[in-house]
Amino acid sequence: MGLRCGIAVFPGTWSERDCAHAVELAGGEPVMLWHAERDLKGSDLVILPGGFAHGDYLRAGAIARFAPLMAAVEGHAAAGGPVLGICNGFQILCEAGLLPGALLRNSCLQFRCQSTHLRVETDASPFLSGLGVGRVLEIPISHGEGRYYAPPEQLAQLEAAGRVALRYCGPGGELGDAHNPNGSLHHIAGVLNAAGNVLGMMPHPERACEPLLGSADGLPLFQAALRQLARA
Amino acid sequence: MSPAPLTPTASELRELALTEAEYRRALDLLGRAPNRLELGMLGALWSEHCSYKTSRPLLSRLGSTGPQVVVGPGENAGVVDLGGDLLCCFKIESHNHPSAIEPVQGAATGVGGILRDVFAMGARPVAILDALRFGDLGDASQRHRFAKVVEGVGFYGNCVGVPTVGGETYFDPAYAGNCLVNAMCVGLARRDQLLHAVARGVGNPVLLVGADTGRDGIHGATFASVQLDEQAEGRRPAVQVGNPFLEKCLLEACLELAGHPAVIGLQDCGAAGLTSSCAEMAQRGGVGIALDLDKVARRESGMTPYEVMLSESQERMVLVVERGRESEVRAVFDRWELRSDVIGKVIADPELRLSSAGEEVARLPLEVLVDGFMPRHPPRSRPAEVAARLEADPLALEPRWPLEESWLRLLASPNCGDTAWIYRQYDHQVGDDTVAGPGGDAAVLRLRGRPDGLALTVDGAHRSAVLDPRRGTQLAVAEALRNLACAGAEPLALTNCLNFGDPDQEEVMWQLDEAVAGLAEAARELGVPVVSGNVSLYNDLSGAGIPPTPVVGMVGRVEQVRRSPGAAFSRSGDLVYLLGPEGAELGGSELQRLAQGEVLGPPPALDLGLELRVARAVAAAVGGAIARSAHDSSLGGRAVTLAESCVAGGLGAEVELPSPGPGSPRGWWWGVLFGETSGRYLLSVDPGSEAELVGICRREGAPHRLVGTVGGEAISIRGVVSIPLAAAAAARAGSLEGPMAAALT
Amino acid sequence: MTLKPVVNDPQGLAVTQGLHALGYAEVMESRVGKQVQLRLSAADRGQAEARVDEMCQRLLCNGVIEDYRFRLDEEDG
Amino acid sequence: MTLKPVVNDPQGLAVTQGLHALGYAEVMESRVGKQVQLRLSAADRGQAEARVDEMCQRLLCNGVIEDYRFRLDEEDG
Ligand SMILES: Nc1ncnc2c1ncn2[C@@H]1O[C@H](COP(=O)(O)OP(=O)(O)O)[C@@H](O)[C@H]1O
Ligand SMILES: [Mg+2]
Repeated sequence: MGLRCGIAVFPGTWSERDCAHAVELAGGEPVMLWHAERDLKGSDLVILPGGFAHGDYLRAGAIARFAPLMAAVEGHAAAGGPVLGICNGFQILCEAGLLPGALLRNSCLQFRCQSTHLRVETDASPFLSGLGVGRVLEIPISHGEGRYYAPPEQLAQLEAAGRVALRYCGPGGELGDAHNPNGSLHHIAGVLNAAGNVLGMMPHPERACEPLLGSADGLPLFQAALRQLARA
Repeated sequence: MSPAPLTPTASELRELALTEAEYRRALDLLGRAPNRLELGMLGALWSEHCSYKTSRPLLSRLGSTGPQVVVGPGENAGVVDLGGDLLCCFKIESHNHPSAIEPVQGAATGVGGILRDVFAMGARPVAILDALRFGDLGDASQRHRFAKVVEGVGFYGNCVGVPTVGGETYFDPAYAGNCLVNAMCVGLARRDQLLHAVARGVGNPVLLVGADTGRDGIHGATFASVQLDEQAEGRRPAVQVGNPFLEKCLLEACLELAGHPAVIGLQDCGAAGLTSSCAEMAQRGGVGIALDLDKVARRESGMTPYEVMLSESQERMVLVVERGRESEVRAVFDRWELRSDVIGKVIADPELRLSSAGEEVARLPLEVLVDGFMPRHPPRSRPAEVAARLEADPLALEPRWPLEESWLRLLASPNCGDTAWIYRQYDHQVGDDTVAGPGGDAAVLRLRGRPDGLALTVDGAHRSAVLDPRRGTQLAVAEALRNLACAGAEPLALTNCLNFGDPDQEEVMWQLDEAVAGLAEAARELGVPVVSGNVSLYNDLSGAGIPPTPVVGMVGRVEQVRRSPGAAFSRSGDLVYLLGPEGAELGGSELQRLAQGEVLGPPPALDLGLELRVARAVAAAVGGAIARSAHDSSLGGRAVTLAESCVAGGLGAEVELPSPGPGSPRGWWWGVLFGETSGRYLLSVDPGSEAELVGICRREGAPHRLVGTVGGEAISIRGVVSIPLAAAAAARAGSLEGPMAAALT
Repeated sequence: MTLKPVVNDPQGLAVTQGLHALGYAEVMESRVGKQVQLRLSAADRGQAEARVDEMCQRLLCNGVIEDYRFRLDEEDG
Repeated sequence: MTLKPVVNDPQGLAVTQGLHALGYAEVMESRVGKQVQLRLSAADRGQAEARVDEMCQRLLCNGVIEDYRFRLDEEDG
C-alpha cells in the first residue's frame, strides 16, 4: 500500500477527484478529508485542492481557513509534514497565514484557463527535490484571483530566502510580462514556507499528469514528495 | 376554500398569459371559477414556456428511438447507453430573455438551470457547451453584452467545477436586439443511479431542498394590479442572481443520493417553480401532491402563497422520499450545509392541493393543470420575400473583393476567427478528462477506466435557415455530424434548441414548422435520434424577430481515445486530401453575407446520404489514426478550412483545385474557395498511409481527391491565390482580440 | 453600490454563515456591495454631483440589480 | 474595505479608463473596494463596535492587502 495523501474537501472544492487521480498515478493512496473534521486519517502528505471553497465569496479562502480541518493541517505542517496547496488551496494557505502574501484578482480582470510555463526556482522542498532548478514545466492555470502579492519587505525576504518556488516564464524559461498570466509580483506562481514543506501554487499540477491530457509535467511534483516520504 | 374565486378582467388575464378562451376552458374543466392562486398556476403551466402548446404538435414528428436510447424527450434530459453500465445524459436549453435583461446573471443562471436538469437525473455533469448569438461587434453595446455573457457562463461553470468544453458563437446584426444564449450540459451516470422526476407512494414526503424561496421571477404571469399593493413591482427582482456555490453543494448532495433506495424521485425547480415541478412529478407517477406552503423556507418575509408557488428562485430541487426515511436523506443535505424541508406529501387523488395557515388555498386536478392547456395551431405561411431571396444568384455577381482580400477578411471576421478570447475564460479542463477542449471541431472527453470516449459538439446554421429553414436545420445537424467525424466519433444522439421569433406571425410559424420537419428528416436519414431539446419562442424583444436559429447539440462515441493533432497540419510533406462534393456556390455563405450585407441566394447544397457516407469515411480514417489531421469545411468554405489547418499547425500548404470550365460564372473561384456546400473535409495523411485512406473512402463511397501537400510559408491555391501563413495567423488571432480589447468591462 | 434589497445575495449569505461559524451569532443578515472611490475635479459641488450621478447611472452601477449612493468630500487644490 | 494604497488596483484602473472613454475626463483616479452591511444585535454601542471590529479583523478584511472602516447605525427594537 502506498503512502497516504490526504485531500481536503471543503464545500465548493472541485479538484479533489483530479488530485486523487494524480496521487494514484504517482503511486500514493488518496484519502478524502472532510473540512468539518479534525482528523487527517493518518495522512503522510496533505493536499488542499482547487475549487471555490464556500464560493470564495468574501475573499478566496477567507472562510475555509477557519475549518476544523485546517487546525489539523497546521499541526501537520508545523511538524514538518508536506502540504501542497493548489489554486484555491494556495489561497487558503495564505489566508491561514501558513504562507505569506495574498492572491488578488487577475490584472486582466478575467478568469484565465490556459497553459503556462513555470520555472523551478529551488529544490528546497519535498515537492521540488530532484526536479532540477531552472527546469521549465508546462502546467495549466485556471483562476480568476491568482495575482500574487506580498508587501515589499516581505517580498524581498522571500526572494532572499529562496522561498519563491515557481515563476511564470516562457517556453525557454525566460521571464517577462508576456508570460505572466495574472500580474503576479516577480512573476510568482508558487511560494514555500520557511521550512520548505508547505508549497502553495496557482497552477494545477494534477491536470498535467498524463500525456493524453497534454502534459505530464505536473506528475514529478507528486512523485518527488512521495519519494522523499518513502525514504524518511 | 378561500380566498374566493374571482372574475378576472381582460387585462388581468393578459398578465397571466391566458386568453379568454383558455379562461373559459378552465371554468369548463374545473366546473367552477378558479381563485387567484389557481389561475396564476394555470397561467404559468399553460404558458408556451411550460406547455409547449404551440410547438408540441410539431415536435411529435421527431424520431427519438434507437437501441442506444434509454430516456427520450419528456424528462429532464435525454439518456443514451454507453455500454458497460454507463449512461450519458444530456440536454440543451435557452436563456435568451434573461441574458438580454442582465447578461452576467442571465447567462449564469442559464448554465445553472441546465446543470440541474442533468443532475436531477442522477448524472454527474461532465461538460458544458454554449451556443451564443450577438449583434455586430462594431457596436459597443454588443461588445459589452457579449463580454458579460461570456463572463456569466464562465462564472457559473468555473465555480461549480464543470468544464465548458465547447460551443459556438456568431455575430450578426440580426441579433442586435435579441441575443441568444443556449447552454448544453452532458452528464454521466451508472445505470443503477438513474433518477426520474416522479412522485410515487401515497403518504411519502415531498422535500424542498437548496436555496430559500424568494420573490424571483414572478413577472408577467401575476395579478400585479389585483393581488399586490403598489410597491409590489419594486419588491420583485427583475433578475435572478445565481449562487453556483450552493448549486455545487446541491449537486454533490443529490449525486450522493442517486441510487439511494429511499429516494423515489428528484426534480429541479425551473420555470414556474414549485408549481411545475410538483405537478409534473405527480402527473408522471399517477398520483397527487399536497403541500403545506408554510413549510417552505423563505428568503423574505410576507410572501404570499401565490409568490411561493410561482417563485423561480434558483438552486432548488424537489424530492420524493420513502416515508420514514426522511432523516437518512436529510442527513446528506445537512452534511452539505443545505437546507431541506418536508413541505408536503404524496396523495392518491391526482391533484395539486395547497394549504397555508391551516386552510386549503388551492386545489387543481393535474389533468387540468398539466394537460388541460389548449394546443395551438397558429396559421403559417411562407413569406413571398423568401422566394425573392432564393432567386438571387450571388455567383453571377461581380465579386466585391479580390480573392486574397476576401480570404483575409473572412479569416479576420469574428465568426471565423480564433475563439480563445472566449474559452480561456472558461475552465475547460476541470475533471481531468478533457482530451480535446474548445477550439477544434468537437471536444473529446475520455471515459475513465475505458478505452473509449465521448465527442461533443453544438452547431447552428441560421444563415441558411433564413433562406430555407428546413435545409438550414438539416445543415446544422450535418455540421454537428461532421464535427464528430473529425474527432473519429460515431454519433449517439442529439439534442436541439429551437430559437425563433413570435409564432403568431405566420412567417415564424412557417419557419418553425419547416425547421422541425428538417430536423426530423435529417435525424432519421443520418440515424441520430433526438433525445431532448428546448423551444425558445418570442425572441423579438426589440420588435424585430431573430432569424430562425435551430441549434443542434450532438454526442458521439470515440472508440479509442488518443491525443491527436485535430484540425492542425502536423508535418511538412503530408498529403492533403479533400473529401466530399465538388462544385462552386456562394448562396447563404459568410462571404456572401459580408459582401452583400444580407443573406441571399440558394442555401448551401446538402445531400444527406452523401453526408453520411463521407462522415463514416472520415470517422474511420481518424479513428484508425490514418489521417494526421481532419477538419470539416463549414463557415468560410474550403479556403478558410485550409487556412485554419495551416495556422493551427504553423505550416503552410499548396493545393490545386480544378480550373473553371468555359462559361463559368464571374464569381466561380469565389464559389469554389468560399462556398459552404455541406459534406466537405480536408484531411492530411502521411504519404505512406495514402493507400489506406483511399481504401476507406472507396469502401464508404466517399468522394475524395488528392489536392496538395503540407509545407512552406504560404497558403496557396496553385495558380490562383496565395496568402502568407503569417498574415493568415495574424488575421485569425485578432478577430476577437481586436474588437474586445476595446470593450468596457 | 448595493444589491437591491429583493435581489438574492449569495455573497452576503456566505458572510453571514462564515460569521456564525466563528461564533458571531448576533449577526442577523449581511449584504455585500461595492465601493468605488473617485478623485475628480469639478467647478463646484453641484456640477460634481450631477456628473457623478451620471457616471453611476451610465457605468458604475448596474441599475437592473443595484442601487447606489454617493458622498462628495472636498480636497484642496 | 479598500485595497491598501500600495496595492495595485486594476479594477480601479479599468473604471478610470471606462469613465474616460465615456468622456468623463475629470476623473483622475478611482479605486474599487468592498462594502459589507451587517444587521446585528448588541447590548450597546460599545459592544457592537468591539464585536464588529473583531469581525473585520478576523474574517471580513485581509490585513495584508486591505484597510477597513465601519460605521454603526441604530435600528429600533
Ligand atoms: N425541440 C425539442 N426536441 C425534442 N424534445 C424537446 C424539444 N423541446 C422540448 N423537448 C422536450 O420537452 C420536455 C420539456 O422541455 P423543457 O420545458 O425545456 O424542460 P425543462 O422542464 O427541464 O426545462 C423535455 O423533455 C425536452 O427534452
Ligand atoms: Mg467544424
